[in-house]
Amino acid sequence: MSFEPKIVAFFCNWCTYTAADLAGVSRLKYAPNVRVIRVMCSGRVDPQFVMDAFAKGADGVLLGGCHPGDCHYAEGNYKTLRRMRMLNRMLKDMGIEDGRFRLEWISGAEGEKVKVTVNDMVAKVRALGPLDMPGKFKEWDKEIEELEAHVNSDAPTEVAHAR
Amino acid sequence: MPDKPKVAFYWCASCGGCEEAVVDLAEDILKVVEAVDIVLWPVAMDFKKADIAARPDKSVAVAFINGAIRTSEQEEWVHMLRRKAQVVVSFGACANSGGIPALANQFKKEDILKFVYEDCPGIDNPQKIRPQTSTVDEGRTLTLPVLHNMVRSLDQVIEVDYYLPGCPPTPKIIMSAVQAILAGKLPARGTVLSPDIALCEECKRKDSKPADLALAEFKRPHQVQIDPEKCLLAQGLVCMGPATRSGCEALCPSGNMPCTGCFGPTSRVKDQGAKFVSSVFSNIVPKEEKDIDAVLDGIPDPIGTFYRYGLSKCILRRKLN
Amino acid sequence: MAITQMMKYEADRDADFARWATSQTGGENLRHCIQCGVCSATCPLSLYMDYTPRRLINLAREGFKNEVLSSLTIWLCASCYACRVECPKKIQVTDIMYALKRRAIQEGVYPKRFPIPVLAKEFGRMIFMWGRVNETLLVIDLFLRTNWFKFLSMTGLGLNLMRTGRMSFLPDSIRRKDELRKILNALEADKTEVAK
Amino acid sequence: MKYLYFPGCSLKGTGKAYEESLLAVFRALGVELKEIDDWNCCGATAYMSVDEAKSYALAGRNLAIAEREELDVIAPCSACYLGLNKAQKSLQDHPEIRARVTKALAAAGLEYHGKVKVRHPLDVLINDVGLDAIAKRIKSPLKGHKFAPYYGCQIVRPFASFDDQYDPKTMDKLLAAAGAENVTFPLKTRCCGGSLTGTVPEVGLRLAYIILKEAKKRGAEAVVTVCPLCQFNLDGYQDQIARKFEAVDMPVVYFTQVLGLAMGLSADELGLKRSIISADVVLAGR
Amino acid sequence: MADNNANKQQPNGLPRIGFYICHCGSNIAGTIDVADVAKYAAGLPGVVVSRDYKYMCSDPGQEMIAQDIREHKLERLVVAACSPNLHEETFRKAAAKGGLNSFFFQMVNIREHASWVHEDKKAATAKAKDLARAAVYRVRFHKALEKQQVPVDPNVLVVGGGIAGIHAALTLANAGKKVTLVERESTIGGHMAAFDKTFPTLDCAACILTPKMSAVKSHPNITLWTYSEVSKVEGYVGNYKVTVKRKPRYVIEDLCVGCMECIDACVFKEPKFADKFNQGLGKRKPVYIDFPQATPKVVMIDPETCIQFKTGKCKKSCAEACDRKAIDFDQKEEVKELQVGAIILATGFKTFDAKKEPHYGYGKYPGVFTALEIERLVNASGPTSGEVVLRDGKHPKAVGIIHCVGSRDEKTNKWCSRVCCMYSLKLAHLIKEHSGAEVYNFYIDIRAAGKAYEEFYDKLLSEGVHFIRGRVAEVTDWAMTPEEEGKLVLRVEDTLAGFVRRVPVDMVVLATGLEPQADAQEVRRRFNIGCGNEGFFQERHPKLAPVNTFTDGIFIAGACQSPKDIPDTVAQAGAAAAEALVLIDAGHVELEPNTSHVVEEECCGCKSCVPLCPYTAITFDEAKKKAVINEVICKGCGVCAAACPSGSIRQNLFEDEEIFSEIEGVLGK
Repeated sequence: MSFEPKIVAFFCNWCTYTAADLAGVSRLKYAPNVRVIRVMCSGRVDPQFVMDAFAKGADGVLLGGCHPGDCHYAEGNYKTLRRMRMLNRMLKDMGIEDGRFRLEWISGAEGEKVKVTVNDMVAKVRALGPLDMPGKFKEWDKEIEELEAHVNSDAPTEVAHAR
Repeated sequence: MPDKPKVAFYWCASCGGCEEAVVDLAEDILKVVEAVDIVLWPVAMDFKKADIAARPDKSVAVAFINGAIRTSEQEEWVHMLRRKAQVVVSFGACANSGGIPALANQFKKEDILKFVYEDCPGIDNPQKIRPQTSTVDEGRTLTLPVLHNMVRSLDQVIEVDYYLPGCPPTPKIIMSAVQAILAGKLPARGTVLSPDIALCEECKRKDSKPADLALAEFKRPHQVQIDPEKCLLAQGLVCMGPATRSGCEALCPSGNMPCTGCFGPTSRVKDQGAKFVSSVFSNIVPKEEKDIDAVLDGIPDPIGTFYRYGLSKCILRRKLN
Repeated sequence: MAITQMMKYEADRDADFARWATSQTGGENLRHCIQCGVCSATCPLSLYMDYTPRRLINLAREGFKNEVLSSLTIWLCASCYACRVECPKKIQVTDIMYALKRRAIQEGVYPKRFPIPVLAKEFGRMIFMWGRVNETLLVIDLFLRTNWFKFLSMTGLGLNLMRTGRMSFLPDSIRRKDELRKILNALEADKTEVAK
Repeated sequence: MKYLYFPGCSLKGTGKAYEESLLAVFRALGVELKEIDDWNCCGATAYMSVDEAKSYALAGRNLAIAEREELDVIAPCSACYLGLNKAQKSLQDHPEIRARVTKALAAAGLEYHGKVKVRHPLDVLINDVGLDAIAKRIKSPLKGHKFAPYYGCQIVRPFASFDDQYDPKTMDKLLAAAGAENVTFPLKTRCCGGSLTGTVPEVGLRLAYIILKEAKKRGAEAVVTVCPLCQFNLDGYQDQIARKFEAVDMPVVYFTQVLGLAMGLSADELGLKRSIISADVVLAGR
Repeated sequence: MADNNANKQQPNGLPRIGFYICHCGSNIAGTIDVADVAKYAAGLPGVVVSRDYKYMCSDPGQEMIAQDIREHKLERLVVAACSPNLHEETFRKAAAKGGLNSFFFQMVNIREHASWVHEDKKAATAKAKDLARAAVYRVRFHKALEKQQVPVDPNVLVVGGGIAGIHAALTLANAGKKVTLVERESTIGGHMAAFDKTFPTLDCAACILTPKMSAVKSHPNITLWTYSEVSKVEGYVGNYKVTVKRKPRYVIEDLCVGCMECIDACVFKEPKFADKFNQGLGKRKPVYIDFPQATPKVVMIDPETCIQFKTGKCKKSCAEACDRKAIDFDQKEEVKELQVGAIILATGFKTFDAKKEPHYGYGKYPGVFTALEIERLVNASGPTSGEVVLRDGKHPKAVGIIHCVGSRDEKTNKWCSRVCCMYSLKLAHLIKEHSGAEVYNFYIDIRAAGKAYEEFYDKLLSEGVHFIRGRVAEVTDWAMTPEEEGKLVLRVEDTLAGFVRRVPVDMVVLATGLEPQADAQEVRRRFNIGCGNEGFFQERHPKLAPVNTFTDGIFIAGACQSPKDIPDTVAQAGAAAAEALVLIDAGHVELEPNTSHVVEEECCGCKSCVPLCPYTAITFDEAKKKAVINEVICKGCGVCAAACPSGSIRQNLFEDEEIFSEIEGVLGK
């Protein structure tokens, strides 16, 4: 079976969430890989949420807000843009490929754009393959689970591990 | 007279600064020595591993462990100490969150070894010899610990009861922690033993911080004549104070240098770097992507800047390769 | 006057053809047509066409394959792109015409001895041979294959061209002919692969 | 100023006068044109009826060769201009075709990245050389001459990258700079009949006739074109038009020829003798 | 009560959760295996009741929830159904009915976000489970909250004085509300005031409009500010503070009685300047009044053309002629402030600029007119007193009306402008009636859906007007035949005949479509509402909330929302007025408690949050050295909560742990 990416989306209530509702009302069909978490404004999205989503197993994170100048709360989306530009650099530095985190401006009238964006992102993330941070965490920690065996074989009398 | 409580000090991947900090207690150290029996302190006293191993479980009242965990030897030691000690205190930034050593989590182990033993300027190693975990020399087998693939905080290896933050922890918070332990007045397990409020609270420059920073540029300390009175962020310097736990009495800002975040975040924050970014960058001046990028370019090494002491505790833990 | 039946049955339609047409480059918007006829109105050649471009679009999307592929319309398109620019639904009519021409040549259903498809094929052959086209040779070749009589009517023009030094009987050739052939052959091989 | 030059088959054949006048004018303006090495036919409109991908590959080979130098390409023939530009755009818009074409080009050791800009001489003259620079070179203005500026279809359709789609003006400006008068010509961008004039004259001739007749009605002494096929159709078929409709007797010249004359170049070096309908009227007064 | 429930916990320490999934008929159940999701949810930690039901939002559905809350001592409620934008309130009420605090509830959107947008049933069901799990994890952390009540200011602002604004203002005023009507132009009346007759009844526009215009002027509950624009809007539903700029007309409105003596006295003996009201077909003087029934009936001076303004050296004969000394060359712009509870936007439309379709020759051939120009030409009070003449004074013998100019065209405007078919029929009738010319309609489709509209089309057909179905490619002056010489020739495919025709005419009328106002984007930003892709104001719901916007207390009416004719506009204006009345007569509004607050003892006083608030709800308490959020002003965006570097700001309903648990939930197994 081909890999189905898991994408966590944070959509602002007034534009992108509404656009996703509109996509639904218009019965547009798009890939079922995205799970939307509603926030009032994209500005509520803390970079910690994005990182946490990756750490908990998301293959991609999509953040949707109102177009610049259109924020329901005047300028929340600019705050989002600024901090997410920095987050983007940090994610890159941490080895998370471009395209796994995406910020899109989708207005309440752009149901079609929800569809296009989701499909495009799913395709691109699928091409990147699984991120699987939880799996990586487990993989990384194998080296400390193996210690006991290692130490015991070297000096079996000396080591008695708590774990 | 009952036995004095037994105390162990141990160091893992650290610079020795935390040991210095204990010595920095100055005359107070005498009070400590008077009150306790030190059963392990590799930097200062001659105890062997076997001495500790021989002790019954939970026979040590407190183990203070500093340094991050990078090798199997450190790992083995801390497991043993966890078993022998009733209370384990993670001592200092390295033990708490990886500290400076954890910056190595941006690189693969192989790349680090290759650089250190082959590519580093000044290295003369034509045979490209690398340390081995086991070497036979004249019939004897010599062993070295395994270098792990990543640097871990202490609590990523064993359970930790308390944390003393700082690089290093200041004498004041060490002393109050020791007193609390001796008096048996311990807070809930897992607590960081310094005030759960950010550094600005105790910073002398606090009042000079304008409400609206409106930063259009970031500068590094060597690029500016730092005003000794004014809020450092307001001067365009990356001061991590707002995202960093207090307790150090704003040592660095008082010394005219920005806070680099060694006390770690408050209990409400999972990821100090991410949260700092969320705060400071939300309100920079530009609105257009390219202008924003120009401001961000003022911070050439974001990971090294925002996770200087805490990359092990970054939600993502390390760079993926 | 011959009386013909004009009615069509559902069985006369070829749904695959309609699907094919919309899948071609430029055919994406074919189904958006609102039959406003601006393509026909702006077309400088629609006055000679058996079906106006508008009608052809409708026939294509409904799947009337025979009518479409055997129509004169597709061969009378001079590729001036006026329809494409005017279309309110951004239908790329010219590109659809190209796709239909290709299909007609493929299926061999174009009007026999009609010079344009012959020209297209000769053009292709000449490029494969020489990499460039010599207009004189192309035209001579064309009329030899289609209409001797018409060729004769062109002699005046030929003489004029010779007089003004605009005519050449030597094929103009590129130097690296294999380079070009490699490219064209690679696509030919690729095409059969795609077909498989 | 230096450009790569893609002549195309016509400029080496029936459109020789276009090449002669274009090269002469650019030389006089100090603009260097370097012919693309071993260029092949652009595919024109005919090849698209044979095979889509191959048609793009023909353009692709030229573009790949051109890409080796960091210069814009000048394509004076409208069919070449559109053919190369359309290939660029289609290869950009349709990744699957692009993949096939780049693979085929790779088979011949060529690389295509879509970096080249393909431009029309009108665009270069107006936007790079500039009307001011051209005006300075005008030595004998064509005072009293009236022309019908005729652009034909493929340089403004379907893409209109450097001029207005409905009412292009770049050639009007050049002719005005040359001192001539432009008649209001509503058929500026109407089709000349393309290859149909030759292949199906019963259809194509009418298209050419309408353009010539309207130019005459509007008082033009010549139609000025930018395309070798337009020139060929309008100039070469006038005897047949006379037989089928009426004699129009309208010279059809290239804009580069008119411009060259005003710049003081000779009729010979501009290929003006190559017109089938004598263009002597354009030379009147010099 | 809610608080009692909050402490009752299960043995595992988790609150008792009830989970409900709605079939929504087959809307959800057709794609999502709801029984499977319910079964799955039953196994999630904390869930003690899990049910699926045909229509959760129905009375029995809600009753079932209330019943379960009581019987099963539920402490949290999760409903998986449609979008929270539709039924969140419904289920909050159901929770309250069962005795649970309404905010111990979380809604899961599995209709708009799953069943309607996915075809793969397995994948849609899996998604529904993930979303359900996220809500179950999240709802544990929910806190009991109360809505704040805020009083509503009973005054209303209506922006735009066309027929929509006029009708809305009068309706509200008649209901006893104080209304301020702000109009940008110097008179109310809008486009309708320029029309001659109205379709399909052919009653005269002025005859039906002007009584309403004077009613506005004389109504004791209406304050009319023309030549004025709203420049700033602050506040929130029920409590808007609006700033209005009143531009100088250089005539004191209270003194002028509209006798027009000044116009007669103007140093310009003849009208000389293009008259905007007559689409430039007539002329006016620098001191002028748009039309005789302009309301208010007050003249104005155009400083661009007035000698006094240009040179300062006019003898000011206008001022001399005014007995009441109403002319004031020194008048300055005034800035006024208003407090209102509700706002109705009725800012109308503009017509498509015909020059954007250059092949139709508008501006190039004098014989080409726009439909609005023809409205003035056929109008008895227009510049030609109703005579249909060309710009050179000649009478046209043949007239072509081109439909869909700037409509149904992806190169210009994609939408159907809805009114052009009908007004073209009307103009065809009037032109034929006034001039006897042959009239050709070139149309793509005739859209005559409306009461008595089709009958009007029948009437036109019977009058012998030509109908040629085809979009005209070009209006040109090159002739192919002797009859075409000197004419404008329209090239079109007669699609019903199947061939191309060339039709020579003397006059071409372009039926230009309707577009959003040029400044619609600025206006919507000012009022914090949305625009659809095409630029018209976005209604809250296309069917069920057509006059509401996404900003409570701001309503829309008329063509600013989408092209519409007069009957629809008036109906919508009435609806907008009714919605405003609902808001005002309720007397108060409840505000969503999703506000943020600073936890004082956690705040270090770094002020990072202070500048982030667009509503200045965050201030710095200089005494305590802590940030403070005024929750009445806070609108709940959560920007400050995301940005507080020490995590000391919480946003109700969107607390960190709620969101972290939701992330864990959507990704968990």
